[in-house]
Amino acid sequence: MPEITFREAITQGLAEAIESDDSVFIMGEDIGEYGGAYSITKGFIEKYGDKRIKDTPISEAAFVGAGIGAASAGLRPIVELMSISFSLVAFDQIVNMAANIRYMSGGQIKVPMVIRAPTGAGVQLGATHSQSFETWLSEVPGMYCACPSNPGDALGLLRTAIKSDNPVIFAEHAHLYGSRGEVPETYYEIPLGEARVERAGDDLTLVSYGYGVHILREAAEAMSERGIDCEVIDLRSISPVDYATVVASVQKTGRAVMLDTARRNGGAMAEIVSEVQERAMDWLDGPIMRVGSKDVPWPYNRGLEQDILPTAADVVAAAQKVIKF
Amino acid sequence: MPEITFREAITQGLAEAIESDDSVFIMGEDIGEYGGAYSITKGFIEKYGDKRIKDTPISEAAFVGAGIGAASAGLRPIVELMSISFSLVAFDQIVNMAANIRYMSGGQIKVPMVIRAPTGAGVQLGATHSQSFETWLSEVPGMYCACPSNPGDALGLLRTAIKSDNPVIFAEHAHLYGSRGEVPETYYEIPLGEARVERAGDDLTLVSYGYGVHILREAAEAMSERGIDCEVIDLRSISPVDYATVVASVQKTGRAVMLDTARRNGGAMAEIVSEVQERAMDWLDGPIMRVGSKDVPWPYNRGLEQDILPTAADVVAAAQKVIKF
Amino acid sequence: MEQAEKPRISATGIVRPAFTGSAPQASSNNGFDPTRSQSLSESIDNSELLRMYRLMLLIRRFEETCGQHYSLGHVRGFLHLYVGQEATGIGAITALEPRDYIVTHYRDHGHAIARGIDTNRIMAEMFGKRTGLSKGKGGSMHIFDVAKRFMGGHAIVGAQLPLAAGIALAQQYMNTDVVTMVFFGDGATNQGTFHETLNLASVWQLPVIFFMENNLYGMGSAVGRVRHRGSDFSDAMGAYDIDVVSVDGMDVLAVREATQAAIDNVRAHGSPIFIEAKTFRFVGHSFADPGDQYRERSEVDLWRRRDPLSTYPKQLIEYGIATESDFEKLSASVDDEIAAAVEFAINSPDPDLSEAFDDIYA
Amino acid sequence: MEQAEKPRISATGIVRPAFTGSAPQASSNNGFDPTRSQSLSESIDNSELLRMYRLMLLIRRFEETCGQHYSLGHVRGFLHLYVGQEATGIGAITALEPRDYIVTHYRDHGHAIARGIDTNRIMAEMFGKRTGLSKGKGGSMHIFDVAKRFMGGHAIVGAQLPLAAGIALAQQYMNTDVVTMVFFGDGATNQGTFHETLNLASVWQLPVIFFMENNLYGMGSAVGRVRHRGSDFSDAMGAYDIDVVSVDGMDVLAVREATQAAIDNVRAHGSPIFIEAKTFRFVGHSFADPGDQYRERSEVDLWRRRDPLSTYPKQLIEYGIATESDFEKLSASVDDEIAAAVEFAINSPDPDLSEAFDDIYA
Ligand SMILES: Cc1ncc(C[n+]2csc(CCOP(=O)(O)OP(=O)(O)O)c2C)c(N)n1
Ligand SMILES: Cc1ncc(C[n+]2csc(CCOP(=O)(O)OP(=O)(O)O)c2C)c(N)n1
Ligand SMILES: [Mg+2]
Ligand SMILES: [Mg+2]
Repeated sequence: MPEITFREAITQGLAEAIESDDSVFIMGEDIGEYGGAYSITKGFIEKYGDKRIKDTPISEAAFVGAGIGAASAGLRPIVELMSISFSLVAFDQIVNMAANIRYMSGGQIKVPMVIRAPTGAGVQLGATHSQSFETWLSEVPGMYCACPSNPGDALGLLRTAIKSDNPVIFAEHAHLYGSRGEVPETYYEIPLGEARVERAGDDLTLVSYGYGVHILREAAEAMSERGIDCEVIDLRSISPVDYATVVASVQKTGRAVMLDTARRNGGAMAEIVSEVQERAMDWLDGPIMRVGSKDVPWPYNRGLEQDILPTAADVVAAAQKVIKF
Repeated sequence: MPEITFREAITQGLAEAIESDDSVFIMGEDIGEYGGAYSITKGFIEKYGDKRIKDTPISEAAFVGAGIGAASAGLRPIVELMSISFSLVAFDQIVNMAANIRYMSGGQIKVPMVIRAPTGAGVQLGATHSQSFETWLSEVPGMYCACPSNPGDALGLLRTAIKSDNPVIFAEHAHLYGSRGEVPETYYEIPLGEARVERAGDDLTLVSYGYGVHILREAAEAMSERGIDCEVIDLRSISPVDYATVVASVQKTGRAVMLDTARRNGGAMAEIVSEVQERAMDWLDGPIMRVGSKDVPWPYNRGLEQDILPTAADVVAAAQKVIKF
Repeated sequence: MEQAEKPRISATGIVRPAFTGSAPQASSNNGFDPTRSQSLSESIDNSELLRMYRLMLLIRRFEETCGQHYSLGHVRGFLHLYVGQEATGIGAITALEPRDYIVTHYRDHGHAIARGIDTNRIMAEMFGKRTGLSKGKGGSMHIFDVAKRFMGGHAIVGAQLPLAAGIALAQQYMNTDVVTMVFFGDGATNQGTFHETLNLASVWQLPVIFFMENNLYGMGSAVGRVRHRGSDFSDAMGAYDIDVVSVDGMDVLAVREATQAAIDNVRAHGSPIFIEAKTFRFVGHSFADPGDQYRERSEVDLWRRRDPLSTYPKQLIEYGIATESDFEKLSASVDDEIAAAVEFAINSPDPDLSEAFDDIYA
Repeated sequence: MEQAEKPRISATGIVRPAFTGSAPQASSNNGFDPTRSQSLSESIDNSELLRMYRLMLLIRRFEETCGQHYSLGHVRGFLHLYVGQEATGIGAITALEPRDYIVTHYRDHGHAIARGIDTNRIMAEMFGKRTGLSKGKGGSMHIFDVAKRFMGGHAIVGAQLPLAAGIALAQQYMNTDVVTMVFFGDGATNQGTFHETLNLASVWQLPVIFFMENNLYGMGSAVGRVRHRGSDFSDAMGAYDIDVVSVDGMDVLAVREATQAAIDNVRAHGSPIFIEAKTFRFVGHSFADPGDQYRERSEVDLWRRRDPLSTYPKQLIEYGIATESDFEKLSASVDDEIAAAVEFAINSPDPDLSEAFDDIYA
């Protein structure tokens, strides 16, 4: 299988969709002439024209809403937000409109729209630009939320998201764009709500998504050296959540550590831990531990920001609280 | 002690502040000539004038932001949102500005602002108008979030919120406005982050806030008839959360049911349950159960909406899963 | 520059001078224009003129009936009545083709009826019944009928505007000649989405008509208290280079003709147009609002004197288009239709509790 | 009506015809106006004229130095340089009194330096050090110095506008004569907060100056691609009845005089004014952007020829206000100040890890 970067996987998924379905178009800020803030759509406007690749004004509420309208009229818009931090100015359109309009219309309207956005902290962008609002959006019924951790999953999930008749938030951790991974040459899709067991193990269940999975892999290796056999689960989507896989693993291991790269307080794992302890309490040999970013706004200073972010060592330390090694 | 309504308690707290502190003013949509959508400020503009009582355009982002600006320049604005459902159009100002500006300025700026808003579902307003976004806002560092359940607490918490030098979200469940309760005549304040034990008990801990406390009281009575002695904890604020009180209670009873009137999925209790199971696992005789509204958008039809909302029976049923009776 | 070539709607000449100012001019002729030829309208035939009247009456009776059933507890939630604004909705919407799209706000029954949507199903939705347009899940503020290209009924002020721009974008994308018309109020112009959407529609030259029903109040706020220029919107589109058409919203024919001209223009040139109709709601903002604490009784009375449901039928008689007995028949048929709708709604089943979990995902 | 009486800023006469269009006029005299009296400015004395030049040079060197240290990894995150726009910031901000407030966006170093904020502490903030204005927590996009009434430094496009309205509201409330000036770019006019804030400022008649630095691009988007009227903002305030002052942002004296007139007007009458300065950033949007893929080299060159750092000193010499040797001394002192700032930043400690938990709550 060829190795490509996470960025190339997203670019490929978008290009495929544009080429195979006339009703697909992409819009967002500076995705055209500028080539995209993260160069995902570099060269697209030259290749596909400005009908399919639409540069928008800096009006997230209007163009997200326009995406909903275009979708409700039969198109399949892919909307890029320059950062998921900027989703806040469009939150009413995303939460109250995109997710609710089908229900409010009694099923008359569908909204086949993907909202792609880089997410996550770690490059010193400060308090307003380092957020992970996919954790909130994943709690809204009427939408889905995918959070791939590698190029192969990114392509498979993006294909599914674009083909979905529902709004899908597609959160891409900015740290991953340059990371490489194998991608099958034959066409495949990955359904939303199907976790992937990144690594099988019997002693401890580790759960995360997106960039967090890389931290877990590192933690699992560190622990295996100490004879702890970790099972690492990559949720791949935080809405829907594949509880079957997570609960089965916890029933096997009796212990779990769950990781958000987002803030621990209010991260996606708050919901998942509560749910899993309820479903699997009888199998638990200790509390389900949560690891995530510390509960402060994002600081600019590198040392502070790095200290706020969760590390493999934090995961190991949390594991140590439920399993002595 | 005199009995007054929840509405009267809020009105009293606002009037006190206007009369005692020249730097306090109130702004919001139709709070003046119209008297407020829920009549909280009825007669205020006639009494205090349009400098202290400012009717605003339908521009939540602008007037919430203006509140932040006025606060940073030395005033103490109290901003009324006609519904917390409308906070979404101002979410960037609330989450990225009000909560972060102190941190981003290295502590140079303080934002003594209260954002008051009715919250909650149950009167058939449909998907966009029945939301409880205080559950999200309570997860943002740099802000506090009070959710009173009765007139006495409402007045005590509102006094504290208005005197606080930090942004405080003050969520008032619309069902409560007409409810009556005793309010001490001598001046008092209630600190944020101090839960109230509404009812002491040894067998089961019940936790909620706002209108949920009334549901818990009903559930506790039903269970006491079956010989189950419930401790009912009213958090009073969901940021900060009084974990000491909750954890101590759970360590005593070994069992807990936690209730959101908001959607269960992503409600405030997701975070609290995860935290408490981590801190008190060794004392737990069963899973911590969560009860909340079902995971669907808010329907208009009364029967459907009532079925979505949590009831005392739901709390009892959840309790039954951790304690046989 | 492209828009230099674009014919100005104001230059089409058929838009009569706008009715401006917050109170009706004494001189107002309520749409009766003696300088006109013998026929009341050159462009609209008599049967259509009569149909328009019937629809206006249908809205009025529908709204009054909703009010009664709100008091009875059959209709719940927020109920925003269209009483007084009928001439605006009928004049605007009857000018559209079936292929055109409509998007509106929570004050939507009038628009739905004007579009010819089945009153049974609208009423059933008001009652929250399974047979309602949204199966009882939407209610008064969320009337949808996609088959009629009626795309809601939206309850967050200003939120419907980007949606309309997106539908218009889809028409441009698919190269249709379909026009999208979006309704909103004077208060909605305070929202950021208003500006963002107008900017988007102008820079992309989208085939959309922004139809503002300026009823002079946003809930309890007189437009003059939330907007420095008050109810004068003549300069409001300067930033966007969008034509402004101002029309007397109490004059159904003026609205119909101005809207028709705008529709033809948008269909031909694809660029957006802003229409402002000055109108008035005779009742409160919603059923919870008596509507008297923030406006003078005298102002309401002044407007009630221009009630299109009394002025328009007078015109129809003056021009010999209808007789009193025609009106009696019409009135009876409207009453029958409303009564049937209420009966349909009452006899319809509530949705099954399990249905709360349907229609969340496609 | 109140605003009828209000003197028009455009009527004060001292605002020279705006420099319009996206490329400089060949005829542009770069602010050198032979019709003027012998002194370069009637209102500004020579030492101040020289101080303004020094500040411009200080900004230019500061920005270049930040770029170097970004490449070295000392400065991180997003770095938006002000190179090319110095005349605008200096002309605008030097006209303010110390009691006036300033609010700006992420492209803020120039504004901070123009305000006379300690370059050591700005540079230390760029380096993320504890001695920085925000103790290293804010970074380049969040420069605050409340003692100087410099209220940030805001990174969400348009988000600073409501904040400024609120500060102005506080002045009105406290009955001061303090003016609040808020800076933003052409792209920010696409945001809903722009409209909402202008509406609020106009209906409440707030003492605020909306200062748009129209550098013709929002990141990679030419203003003409995101706005139908392109860079013509003359009609943009029609909805708000706010005066528009358009000025050549490459001409520091034109900016200073236009701003001074606007400030006097706002101080006297309390109502808002909108100033548009046409300017250009010679470099990319941020350090990550080479700034060449979305604009022609020739366009950049055309603007570089009007670099205020070469045109303004020429004027100073022509009018005998400064000599080459004055400039050499100035240049040396600026280099010393920057070098000292860098040394201060480098020698300053990082914040202690525990400090991440401070300054969250008051
Ligand atoms: C964002 C938001 N803010 C406030 C409200 C509450 N609200 C509903 S309608 C309304 C007044 C709107 O007035 P206008 O736009 O003039 O329309 P009208 O009701 O007069 O037809 C308000 C404030 C809302 N639904 N959404
Ligand atoms: C709401 C929001 N959307 C997008 C961005 C990303 N962004 C930062 S600056 C910028 C361009 C702003 O251009 P302009 O207002 O003209 O200011 P300039 O950078 O030219 O000084 C964009 C799109 C943002 N910070 N916030
Ligand atoms: Mg109105
Ligand atoms: Mg710009």
